[in-house]
Amino acid sequence: MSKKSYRAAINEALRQEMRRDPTIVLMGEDIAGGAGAPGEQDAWGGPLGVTKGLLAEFGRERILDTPLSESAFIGAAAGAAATGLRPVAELMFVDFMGVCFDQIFNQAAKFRYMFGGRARTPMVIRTMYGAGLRAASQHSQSLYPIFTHIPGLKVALPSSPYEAKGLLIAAIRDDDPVIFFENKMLYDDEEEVPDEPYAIPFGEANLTREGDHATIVAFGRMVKLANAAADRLEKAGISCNVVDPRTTSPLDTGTILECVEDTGRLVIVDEASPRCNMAADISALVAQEAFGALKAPIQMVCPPHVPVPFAPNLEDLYVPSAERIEAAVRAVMAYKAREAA
Amino acid sequence: MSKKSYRAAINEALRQEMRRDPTIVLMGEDIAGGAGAPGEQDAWGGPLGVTKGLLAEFGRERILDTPLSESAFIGAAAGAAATGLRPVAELMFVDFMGVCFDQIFNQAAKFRYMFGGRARTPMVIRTMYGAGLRAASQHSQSLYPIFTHIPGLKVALPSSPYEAKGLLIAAIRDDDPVIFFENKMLYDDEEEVPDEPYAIPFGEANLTREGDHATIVAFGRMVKLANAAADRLEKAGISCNVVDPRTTSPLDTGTILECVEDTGRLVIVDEASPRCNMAADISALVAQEAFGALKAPIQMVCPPHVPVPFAPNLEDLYVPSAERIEAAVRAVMAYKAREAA
Amino acid sequence: MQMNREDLLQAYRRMRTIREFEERLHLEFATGEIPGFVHLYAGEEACAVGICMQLTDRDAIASTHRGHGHCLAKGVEVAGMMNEIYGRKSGLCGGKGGSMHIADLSKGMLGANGIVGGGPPLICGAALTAKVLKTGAVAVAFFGDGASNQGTTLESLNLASIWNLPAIFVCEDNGYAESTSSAYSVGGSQAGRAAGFGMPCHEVDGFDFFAVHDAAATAIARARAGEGPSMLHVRLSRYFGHFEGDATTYRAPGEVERLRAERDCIARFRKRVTEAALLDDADLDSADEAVTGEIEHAVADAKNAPLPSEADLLTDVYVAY
Amino acid sequence: MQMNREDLLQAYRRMRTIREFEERLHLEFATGEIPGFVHLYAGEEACAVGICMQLTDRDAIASTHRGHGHCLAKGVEVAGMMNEIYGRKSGLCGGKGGSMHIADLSKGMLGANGIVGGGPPLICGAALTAKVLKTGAVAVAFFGDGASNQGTTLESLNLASIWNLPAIFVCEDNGYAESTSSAYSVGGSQAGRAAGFGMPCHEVDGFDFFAVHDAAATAIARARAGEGPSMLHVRLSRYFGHFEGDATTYRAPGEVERLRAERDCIARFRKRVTEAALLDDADLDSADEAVTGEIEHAVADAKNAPLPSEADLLTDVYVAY
Ligand SMILES: Cc1ncc(C[n+]2csc(CCOP(=O)(O)OP(=O)(O)O)c2C)c(N)n1
Ligand SMILES: Cc1ncc(C[n+]2csc(CCOP(=O)(O)OP(=O)(O)O)c2C)c(N)n1
Ligand SMILES: [Mg+2]
Ligand SMILES: [Mg+2]
Repeated sequence: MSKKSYRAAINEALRQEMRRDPTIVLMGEDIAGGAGAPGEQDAWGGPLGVTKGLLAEFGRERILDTPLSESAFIGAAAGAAATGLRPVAELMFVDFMGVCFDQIFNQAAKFRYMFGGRARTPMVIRTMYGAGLRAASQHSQSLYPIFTHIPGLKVALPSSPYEAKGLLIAAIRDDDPVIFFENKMLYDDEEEVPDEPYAIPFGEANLTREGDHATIVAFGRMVKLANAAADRLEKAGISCNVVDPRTTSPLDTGTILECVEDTGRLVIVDEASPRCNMAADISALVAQEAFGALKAPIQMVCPPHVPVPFAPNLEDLYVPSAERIEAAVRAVMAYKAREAA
Repeated sequence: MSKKSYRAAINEALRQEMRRDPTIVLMGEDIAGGAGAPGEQDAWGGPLGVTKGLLAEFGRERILDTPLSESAFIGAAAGAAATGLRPVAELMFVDFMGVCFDQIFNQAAKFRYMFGGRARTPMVIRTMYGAGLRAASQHSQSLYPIFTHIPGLKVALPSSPYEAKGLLIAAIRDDDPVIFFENKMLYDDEEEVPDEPYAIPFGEANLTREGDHATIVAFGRMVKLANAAADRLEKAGISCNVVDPRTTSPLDTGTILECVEDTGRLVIVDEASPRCNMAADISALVAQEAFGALKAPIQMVCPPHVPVPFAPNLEDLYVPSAERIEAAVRAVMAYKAREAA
Repeated sequence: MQMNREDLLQAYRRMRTIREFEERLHLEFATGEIPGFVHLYAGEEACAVGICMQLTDRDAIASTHRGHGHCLAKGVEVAGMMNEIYGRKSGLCGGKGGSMHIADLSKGMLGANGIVGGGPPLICGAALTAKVLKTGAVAVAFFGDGASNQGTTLESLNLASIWNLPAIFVCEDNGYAESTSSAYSVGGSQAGRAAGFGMPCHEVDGFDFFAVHDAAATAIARARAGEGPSMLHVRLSRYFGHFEGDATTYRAPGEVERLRAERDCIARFRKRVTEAALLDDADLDSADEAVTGEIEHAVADAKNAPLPSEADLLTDVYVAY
Repeated sequence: MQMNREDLLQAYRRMRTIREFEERLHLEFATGEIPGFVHLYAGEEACAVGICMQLTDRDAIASTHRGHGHCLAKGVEVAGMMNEIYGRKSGLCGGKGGSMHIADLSKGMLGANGIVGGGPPLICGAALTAKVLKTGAVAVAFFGDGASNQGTTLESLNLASIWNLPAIFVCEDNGYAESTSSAYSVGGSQAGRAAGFGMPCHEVDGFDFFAVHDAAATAIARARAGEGPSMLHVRLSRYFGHFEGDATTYRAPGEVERLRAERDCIARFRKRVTEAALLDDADLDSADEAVTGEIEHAVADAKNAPLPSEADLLTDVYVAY
């Protein structure tokens, strides 16, 4: 056990799994870096250094730098997965899905069903998402609702270094295609992470905090903000459950519904665009399945329905904040007050 | 006024608008058909004959058959729209979006915002969606939630011939990119459609039927099924509002919320995959904004979270049916009974 | 390249099986009993068979919407296919895939594909598996002239080239993508594109089984030797419409009849092997008879086979969920 | 092709403006005041300027993530750009786009683009507008060696070819896509690909302004005459990292220094025009001075300009909603 960054935790998961299983290969743009160049090999380890150092151990046979051809190499990952490898492909920013989505949602995701259960597609697509890096509208999106919409895909959103290592190992060992969403603002976060490999099962939410008054469900980086808001609320005598579902598909509906049954009040925090997103998905689940337990309207804390702006001051307004989460919890609490009045 | 099919209504809208505005061009695969071939020109008019006959009037300068290169020609539509044309591109099946989504969601949809309001992108993408044609998992999807998720896109779902003509004319005249979803099972439906051009404004729901007991919100082809269910329920003394939002983006939240305020019971019918779909979106809207009016859990009638199966008997089970809608309405009505008991 | 008697008979039988399968589906489709879209391969048999008969079950192929011929050539079973096309539980995909999604991974057949240009990236992956695991296998992507304009296809040519993959890209150029002629839609040439991405291209007369066979042999040998990918540009013709129901008014009057009469790949094969006394008419006639019986049987069987059960709707989405 | 004195001075001034703009951003970025990703064009100036100075505001260009040079060459204003890069309300895009999304449609500049390969399809559209509305305009897509492997780019070459569009595809081959060399990532050759899609390609030394200018003149004339698209394969080099912050360890030691010393496009231009007595050093020195002042002013201005207001977050998503 030692302190590791989110970046290091991901790197360690890849390294340990690759040691264990020789059929695992990595592919992506500059995931080593320097291919064919006169200077340093492994020059980048991806644009944010996440895969740095793996080349030395596994060589260019298993760490495959690709041309700028996402359809070809993400599709190659799918074809390799169907024929005996276990590829982990990197789609550098999830914003780039638009040039290769077919290979993900019509090919990899559907093989098993359309081939009558006779295919297995054990592949992982690691990708970076989220706002905050002042990277503007084509490098800051949180497109997991789109992938969650597609039957046949699994979607993981690690919210911390510990989660990142365990969920990535689970993703790699999974026999279905998994889209693994790394939040770009978390790479430097550190926490205690076991040195040995461990897998965190998909579809089991993490109740990061327990409370009596309200339930906050949050995804990815938003879990941190939700806990910050809960800290402040605690001081004001409002205690919250904070649920990190970890995977949006499969979704641990049981834990969410139980928490709502207990607290009767729900706030959902989603960094994705507000229409047809995970906040809506969970809201709908609860409004159908735990309606009787609800004591107040469900509050969704999401960005506005606009592209991610470049200007830092606008981007900071765009992303849900601990303040907005706190205000939403206060609003669901206030509803009770009004009722009682 | 005369009886026209959905197909003919769309064709007429295109023809009338092209006569009015010389900057409108059509592009797509086989939208005329026979390009470069020795036999008939205009051999297809699209695979289902929707654009048939336009070539004779407008010529190959304005009816542009394309190679099988969706990224290039959908992107060309975006580039043409930004520079002075008003293109209507056909993406034959919406299932093919995966090979060209970038040009739609990162380019066309974002021009205006990321260029600070100094761009206009008046383009329409006509596309075919929905199950029922035994076309299996790559030709039967209803992917409008994905497009609705994207800020900058507008999304229309005409539910009948009258709607198709009016909404398409509105789409063509709109200065923003519009994704126009034609349900493949509706092309042969007929109803009275005015001969002259008319536009149905976006963001104004059509209350296709009024009732006191429950509200049904349904999209596209599902509007017909919702009305069939409402007919049957009427006979059993249960009267329903049936709301056709017409466009999912912009969404007429006002009409939906009013109807829920009136009836207190809501059923949403969505042909799209159940996770992060329009049923969830509207459910969430209501659970946040009209919670106090709700007398029963919101019921969603959707397909299961599986790809669309080929076998006709399975496909028929997959698509929401009038029976399932009826059962859902009875369930929200029964909830009241239980409460009272 | 020399072929022995057994191989020749096998080639003939496979081509005839495809022809009979497709001609029969053409008739059956007209009765309305076959659901969905069906794209027939009749006329193009020499291509699929000339290539696939040189492959083993470890070698992979990716097919297209026009996939029956590739399946049969790769050794996929007639009965399982026919049942699938009729949407029966006993179909190869349990009735969930249909004509456009028949696959049999145990035979190295990675699936027909409803997405034009869907296959080439997958084949880069199958070839990568062969390379990484050093299985000695090759992987073949079939794609049409229409698909040759799809970015997925073009990217795959480059990826296979720079990764030096044991892959073969077979452009089945039947002159049309739906109703659009390749003369209109294809800028430049297939061979020029192959060269542009750094791989050799063989121009092949797809009506001539032996021409296909020889070009494929060269490309397969090159791939197996680790020397990298090749393209085969095969000119051929489909006898039926794009899909069943297509009136094919875009074709020249008599175009298909002339090709059937003058260039048919099966007739030409038969003429050549009998004239060279490699096989005799009796051998071939009895193959014909066997094929007719097999297809007849498969159709009758499929028509009476049970449908998927309601529970099947929800299975096979995930391995575990 | 002959260029008059005024044009030469204009070309020099534009190249110098780009150089100064980028060198200054390099310094300013290091202070931490510039948000986000910044990709500098320094070293490649002859390409953007040699081409764009032959275009009018009606002619369209589509740019890349490395877009400052294309903007400035196309006549986009320094101040508006600098303000945008600093995320100010007075920026060309109101601060909503930033370095990767600067556009000025009034100047025919359709935008920098954060998506590699995003521009070529758009340029097919701009060229189509010119063709349908018979404006006589041309449209130019700039794209990198990395982008040349993207399906969107490849499809666009074909579309422009078969539609005979007045389009020009400029492959700015600086040898790297991020840290990956084009020697590794590009199978075949750019010229081979152009030929494969049926268009001519000019191989151009991108350090030589006049070589770029002449090749562009030919391609533009061809496009304006309705004779169809061309490719320019321009070899050049970027002086800074892929983005600011890149340590460029993948490059050979001294690679950039040598290029700067021996082949720099601006130094070469200066030498040539002064040796030929077309311009004298005094002209050029005073241009240098003017440019320095302009950039200095723009930076100071941008640093003090007001930020967007909270309300701006929600505007400009739709024309009407
Ligand atoms: C991405 C995509 N675009 C369009 C289609 C519709 N479509 C199906 S087959 C076809 C023509 C294919 O032509 P070609 O590749 O030449 O194959 P052929 O049918 O001639 O065998 C088209 C346009 C599709 N299935 N997928
Ligand atoms: C579709 C897509 N894939 C990957 C990236 C990440 N990326 C940004 S620039 C770049 C390299 C581009 O190289 P090249 O086209 O040669 O242009 P250069 O940077 O050399 O000017 C990459 C991989 C992206 N922005 N878009
Ligand atoms: Mg074809
Ligand atoms: Mg480059």
